[in-house]
Amino acid sequence: MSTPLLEVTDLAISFSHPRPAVRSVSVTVDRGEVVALVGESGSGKSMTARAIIGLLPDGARATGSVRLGGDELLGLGEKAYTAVRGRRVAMVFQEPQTALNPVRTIGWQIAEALRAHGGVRGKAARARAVELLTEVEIPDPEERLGWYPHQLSGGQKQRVVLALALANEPELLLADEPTTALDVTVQAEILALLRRIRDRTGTSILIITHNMGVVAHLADRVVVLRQGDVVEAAGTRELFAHPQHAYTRQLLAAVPRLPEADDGVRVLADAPAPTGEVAALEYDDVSVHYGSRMRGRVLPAVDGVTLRLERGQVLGLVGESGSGKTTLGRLAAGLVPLAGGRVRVGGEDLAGLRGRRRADLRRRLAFVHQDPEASLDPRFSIGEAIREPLDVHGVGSRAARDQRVAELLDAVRLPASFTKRRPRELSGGQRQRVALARALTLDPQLLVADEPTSALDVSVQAEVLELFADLQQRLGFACVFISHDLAVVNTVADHVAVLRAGKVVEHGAAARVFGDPAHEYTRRLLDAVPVPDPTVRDATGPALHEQREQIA
Amino acid sequence: MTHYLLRRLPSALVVLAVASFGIFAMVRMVPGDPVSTLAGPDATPEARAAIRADLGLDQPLLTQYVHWLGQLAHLDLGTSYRIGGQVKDLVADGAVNTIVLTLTALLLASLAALVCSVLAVVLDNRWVNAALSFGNTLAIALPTFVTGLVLILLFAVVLPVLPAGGTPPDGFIARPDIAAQYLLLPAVCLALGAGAALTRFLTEALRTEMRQPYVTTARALGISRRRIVLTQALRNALPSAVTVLGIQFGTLLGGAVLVEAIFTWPGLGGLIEEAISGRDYPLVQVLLLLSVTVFVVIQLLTDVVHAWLDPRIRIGGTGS
Amino acid sequence: MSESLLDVAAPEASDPDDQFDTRRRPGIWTALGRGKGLAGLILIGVVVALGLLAPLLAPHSPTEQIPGANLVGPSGAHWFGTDEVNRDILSRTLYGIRTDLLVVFLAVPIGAAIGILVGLVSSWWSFTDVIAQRVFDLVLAFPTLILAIALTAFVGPGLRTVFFVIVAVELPVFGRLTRTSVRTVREMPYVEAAHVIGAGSLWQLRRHVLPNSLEPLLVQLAVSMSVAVFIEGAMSFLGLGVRPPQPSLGSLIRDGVRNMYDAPYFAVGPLALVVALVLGLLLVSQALAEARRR
Amino acid sequence: ACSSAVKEASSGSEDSGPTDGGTLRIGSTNDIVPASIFTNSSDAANTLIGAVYDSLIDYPQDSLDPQPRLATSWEVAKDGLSITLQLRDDVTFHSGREFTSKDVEFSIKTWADPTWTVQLQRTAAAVTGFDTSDPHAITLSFDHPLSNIFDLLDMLPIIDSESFDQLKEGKAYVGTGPFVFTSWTPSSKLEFTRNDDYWGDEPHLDGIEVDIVSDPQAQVSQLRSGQLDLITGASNRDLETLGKDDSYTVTPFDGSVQQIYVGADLANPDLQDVKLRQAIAYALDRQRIVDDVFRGQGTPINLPWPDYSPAYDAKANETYAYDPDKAKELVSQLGSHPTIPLAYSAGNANYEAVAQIVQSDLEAVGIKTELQPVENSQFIKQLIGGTFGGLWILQHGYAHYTPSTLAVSAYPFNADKNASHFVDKQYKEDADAAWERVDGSDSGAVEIYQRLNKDLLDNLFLIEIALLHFTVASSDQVHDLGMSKRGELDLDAAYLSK
Ligand SMILES: Nc1ncnc2c1ncn2[C@@H]1O[C@H](COP(=O)(O)OP(=O)(O)OP(=O)(O)O)[C@@H](O)[C@H]1O
Ligand SMILES: Nc1ncnc2c1ncn2[C@@H]1O[C@H](COP(=O)(O)OP(=O)(O)OP(=O)(O)O)[C@@H](O)[C@H]1O
Ligand SMILES: [Mg+2]
Ligand SMILES: [Mg+2]
Repeated sequence: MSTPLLEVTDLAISFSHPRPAVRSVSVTVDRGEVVALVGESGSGKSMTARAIIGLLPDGARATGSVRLGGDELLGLGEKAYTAVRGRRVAMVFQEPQTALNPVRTIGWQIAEALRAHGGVRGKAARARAVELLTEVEIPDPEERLGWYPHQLSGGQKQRVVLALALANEPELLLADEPTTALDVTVQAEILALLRRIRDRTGTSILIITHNMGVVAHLADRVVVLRQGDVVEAAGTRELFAHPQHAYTRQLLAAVPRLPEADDGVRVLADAPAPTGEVAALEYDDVSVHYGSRMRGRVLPAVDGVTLRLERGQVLGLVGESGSGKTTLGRLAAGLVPLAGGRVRVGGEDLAGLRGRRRADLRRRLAFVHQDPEASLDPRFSIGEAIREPLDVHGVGSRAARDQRVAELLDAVRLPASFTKRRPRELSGGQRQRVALARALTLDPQLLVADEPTSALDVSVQAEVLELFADLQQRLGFACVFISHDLAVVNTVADHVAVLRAGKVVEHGAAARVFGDPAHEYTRRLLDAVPVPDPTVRDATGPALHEQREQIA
Repeated sequence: MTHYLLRRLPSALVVLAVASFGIFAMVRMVPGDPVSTLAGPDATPEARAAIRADLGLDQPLLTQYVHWLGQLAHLDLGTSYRIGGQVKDLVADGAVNTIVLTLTALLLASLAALVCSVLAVVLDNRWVNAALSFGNTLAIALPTFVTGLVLILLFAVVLPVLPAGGTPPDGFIARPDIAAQYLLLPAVCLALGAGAALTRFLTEALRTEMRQPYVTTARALGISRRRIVLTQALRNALPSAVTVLGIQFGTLLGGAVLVEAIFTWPGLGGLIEEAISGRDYPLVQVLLLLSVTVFVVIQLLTDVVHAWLDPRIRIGGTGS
Repeated sequence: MSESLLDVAAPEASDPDDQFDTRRRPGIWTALGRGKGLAGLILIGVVVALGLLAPLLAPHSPTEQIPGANLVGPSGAHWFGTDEVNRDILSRTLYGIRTDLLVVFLAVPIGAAIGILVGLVSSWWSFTDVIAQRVFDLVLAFPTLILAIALTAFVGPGLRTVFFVIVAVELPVFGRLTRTSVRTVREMPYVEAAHVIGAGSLWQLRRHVLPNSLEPLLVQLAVSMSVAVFIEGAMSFLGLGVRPPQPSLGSLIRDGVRNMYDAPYFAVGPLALVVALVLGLLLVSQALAEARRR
Repeated sequence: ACSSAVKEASSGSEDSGPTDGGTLRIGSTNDIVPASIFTNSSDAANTLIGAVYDSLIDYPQDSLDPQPRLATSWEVAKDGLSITLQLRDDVTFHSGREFTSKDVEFSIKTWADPTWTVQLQRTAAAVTGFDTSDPHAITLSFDHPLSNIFDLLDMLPIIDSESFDQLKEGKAYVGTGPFVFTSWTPSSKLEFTRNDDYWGDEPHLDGIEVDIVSDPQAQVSQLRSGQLDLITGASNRDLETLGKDDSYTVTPFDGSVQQIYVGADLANPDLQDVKLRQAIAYALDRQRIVDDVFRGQGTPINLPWPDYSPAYDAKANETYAYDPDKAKELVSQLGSHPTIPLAYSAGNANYEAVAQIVQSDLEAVGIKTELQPVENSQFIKQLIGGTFGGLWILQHGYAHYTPSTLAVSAYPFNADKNASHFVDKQYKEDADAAWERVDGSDSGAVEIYQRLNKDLLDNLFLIEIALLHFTVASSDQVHDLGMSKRGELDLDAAYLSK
């Protein structure tokens, strides 16, 4: 091959603050090649992509060179760039939910994209739109043209975004985390689609992700970024097999994995034998309905679930979006009204208690929200936030409470100096630790953690998970651990329940469920998880393809 | 949609029902009464008693209320005590003037807001923004009674090119060119504050829209900023702008009281002042009830238009 | 308490993570220290200072009728001229500021305080909510000036009436706003977090909901204060405002307007002050609102 | 074709003698109130009555010497208990019906009906007999002599009985006058066209349009911008300014006057002491009020009468000349007294200014007052109920008619019941004596008026300030304006120059 399609050389991007967003990045993408840009959050992946398409945020200054098919793009005027965008380079963004205009129909948006480059209009545009929707495998394309984005599912929206990007047959497709917001099964379909598009049209793809599984699946070459610098660039297989840079190795090590079929199943009874002791948490045929009966629509968010969690054990709840995980978790904390059944915490029925006894029960129970930033009052200092449970229950003297705060910060490995900081002045991982410390303040016997690491980077996630496992073992609290990431649950949970549409489809020891799934749905979920190993890809690729067909 | 409307209707009706009684009772609690204003200082007690009986004011309050409701049900708004004539005619005459004035002002304000905010967002130029923002703040900060008088001084007295006030002698339809000239000053005066507020809102809404991911998507497709503003951002900002427009319409109706006084525009503002100061119960009641009704209807209307403009509410649900 | 916590692995110094924003968020107070906010504060400050220092600055008593000085134009002796009953307009203007300050800094906060209280109560107990909402609807259904005219029929013109009207107008505004912002904040996970650790309603309200609902209320306060200047002006203009001989900026403007042709200088001073005060309050509200949005 | 509303509203001017045609546009402050159309209470109503109706006789501006109008001649019986009037026989109503003596009877009876609350109701009611056997002559008889019978005949409009129901609703005003009422748009305007069958000289104007412009300032603006030709409500300061401008004419009318006064409610114990009232009378700088507030368009007075009135007494009119020292002395004799409320009708610039000057004048002599602007409707109620409880400021009229009319008709002077709670046997006797006489201006009458003057000056329940002239401003195209004693614009001879 002669010159590469895209040639980014010594790209540097800076804002007004001293640390540049991108220090020096060089990337090349050949025609028909899929290159992955990986690295932790804030390492400059998105900025690099935005620099290529000329959509840097206000106040950003870029230097270096971005050449597309030999033409320099950096420094191009807005008008000239408008002609390049969509036509030669197109981009797909992370959030399909918001990437489409909510008040215009799909058809209108595609037509608008075509119109932008003086292309086809009217009937021809409509025909082209149908063609595009067919290409991204949307059923009934004709009819869908008149639909609004909110009438589509997340995966369908992402397909439409992809169709928009492909409308003017660009040479290069930039995809910034195109699947992070999607369920694993949907993610698998989109990845397969991307690959097929590349195969069919020869479009080059620069994909940005922090998911090593996605990389292993899709990319021909990988470029690893760290704090604005390229630390390593290599062919995918090579990189996974022989990571050169320490950071790459760290990154790969931090990726949580599912047990391989040949890992050897850990010996743990499926259903924990009733020990005779009082269970930490018991769901007894519980159901939850949202929406009022008056207005006709009743949604069974949880439907006849029976589960039991022994003291000191961790129960993982997995399942796709909307399957009822959060609802079950909130149920344990008494935050959702029950439609049927019973929830017992430490043998006592939360709903049946009042006053003093209810407060006592509450003290034994803790809840960690999914988004640590939102669950910390922005006005409270870290110290105040951790101390609040003690203040509420009037535990100990002021000095004793401060002492306890110091202990807890210590326990989650944060320096004592953080007591005075506000949540905004902490990183995501640090905030997650504070949330954990706060949950542990009253020495709970049951902890409900709702997606406690979903907002975190893989490497930070690994640290927090390690800390969590450590504390759980030392303090011996029982825990309901909710996550859509099967691999994450695998690292912390003793038992797992797989939810689907409010029902438990399978439950048992984690190693057994993940290693040897009994239910067909569990198997499908597991299969959809991209394995962070490029060697597996060649084997599973076609399988994924077939699987998509089954689901669609 | 109908479902949506039906959900809002009962509370609107409750407001109206409560308002009708509240207004009826309040009007009668005001010190001073129509009889003394009507009879004047020199009337004998017998004359006053005769007038009182004539007006039916010697009846118990509840009887009067029920009687009034009965009248309303037959769309009979009663007879004005002071001005004489049917309340219906009086209100209709005033309402036409007020509505023409208010709607013109609303139109001017909306147009100005549309042009200014689109210019600000499309040009995105520091100086344009500064100038617009300055003019905007000033327009909000200048009291209506001041701008009104300045306008009269400038355009009717110093440079006598426009009428200083009053309604067009031949009505609004016969001579639209003349009517427009009579309307211009009061409408501009009334529109100024609302226009500035609308501009501010719309500019901010457009800027917010322009930060939305779908705009980035569109830009990445090579659609120009100007086109995005005009065909996409504006369309997205519309539903909430309609709500604000509804609120502004209410404000305009209130402001009309003052503007009508300044420009001697014989609308509802003057009528209500006259009715209250004359304790003209039938007229006051109807005017106040009208005020509430207009408010309630505007709220309903903006809700409905909002819903209609937003396909997420209009169509609702997930299709897949 | 668990001692076991103490022997958890020694705290390793946390990674010096410099990715997050260590700068304190520029609080909404800092917004007042620069740009628009500062300009607004200066404008308000000047007007307030003029009002407070009126006894020192004013050459005459605001009600003194100076013999022979009938409608004298601006001069060394009377910077703003004199009015139709021989009073020094400058002195009246300076004292007039005080009336407006009273309206701005007393009537509005009183209305706001009652409104916030009602809003809080109604957002917490749903049965009061229904009543409060309907009452708010009703008050809001009347344009301010119509409300003013109606209220004046009850209590007669005067500063008291201006007070009543402002309180009546601001009460539902703040009630509504409090209700919505409380309802928004109440849905925030950190309030739920407090609920989960066993904090009662009052605790949640006092410690989390109220402090976090305050910012929009503050912005509204500045807006309402500027509106109050308008209401005073418009009511005085319609003859419903303060009672003579007490001066207020609004009544001075009205007097000036009455003399529009023969003494055009009359209204200039009071007008400039009204515009300065309203502008100042508006700028402050804009600065606060922008800071909040950031 | 687009044309300018301003250009259409005004046309160039050059006076070349009376010309026919054109519509005179008049700015009026208050709209008519059909229920009180006869009470002289609004400038629009006055214009309507003046344009549409004729009276039986006319007083000239500056005397009480009756002149023929619909009545050509008259004779008062020696005993003063009846009057016979000869009526014109060439007069028709706008409806085409002939005017007869029955219409006179109907009109007087209408005025005697208390629901119309006209000021001269007592006088009209005192007419007890009607001889209408001759359609073109009428004899009215009374129970007691009526010294002010000509006042009634001057003020009373001859109304059409057939359209009376429509009159009540404000739908039709049918008279015999120079202009025909065509329409009324409440709170907006009244329109009239020329009466082509007028019995007198046909008016020059094609018509009249009365625009209701409640804000005096707006009236001036509209006069200046050429939308109005004549305004009746301009403030005195604006009149002064307009008078200096060649393009406008300011016309003061001598005949129709009003008196501004300070009333004292004797129910207030502090005000019961006549010394305090005297102190107030001495403390008022009336000339300043006339100069500063009314811009010289008035005369300071102690007694209500204009100089041609038979009750006029130049010396008595100076009794309480401005003398703050005397006032102070009187106040010091009184000892301490609390602050006295001083009410006036809110929203009226003149009252407001006068009230402030009065307050300042009183304060200068040690009398503290508190201003109370009272909404007009309540003001009237307080006036009727006599519930001011202090001082008040208001205007009254009727002093330019036969003096007895004031005492029996003007509410503040009513000897039976008045807002001052002033009840005095002597005053009542004198008032009745003045009324129940044959002649209102002979020497015997003058003697009674002197007694009345003494009653007024000694008791001071009303402290007169100034006598004010009715003044209008018009563009220089308007010529030959007139004004009746009743305060009605007389447009019979008026014309607009092109
Ligand atoms: N608008 C902005 N103003 C200032 N700094 C910015 C802005 N946008 C991004 N940055 C900075 O640029 C750096 C690179 O950001 P970028 O979005 O490229 O990271 P990323 O690798 O895409 O991370 P993520 O995985 O979280 O999306 C970050 O440190 C960030 O703080
Ligand atoms: N407050 C609510 N009102 C109405 N429906 C709700 C509400 N909360 C959740 N639901 C519905 O209940 C179902 C289960 O929701 P839940 O939040 O428990 O799912 P989840 O498994 O946690 O999903 P995710 O992975 O997206 O967090 C979904 O269909 C959701 O739409
Ligand atoms: Mg990114
Ligand atoms: Mg969830």
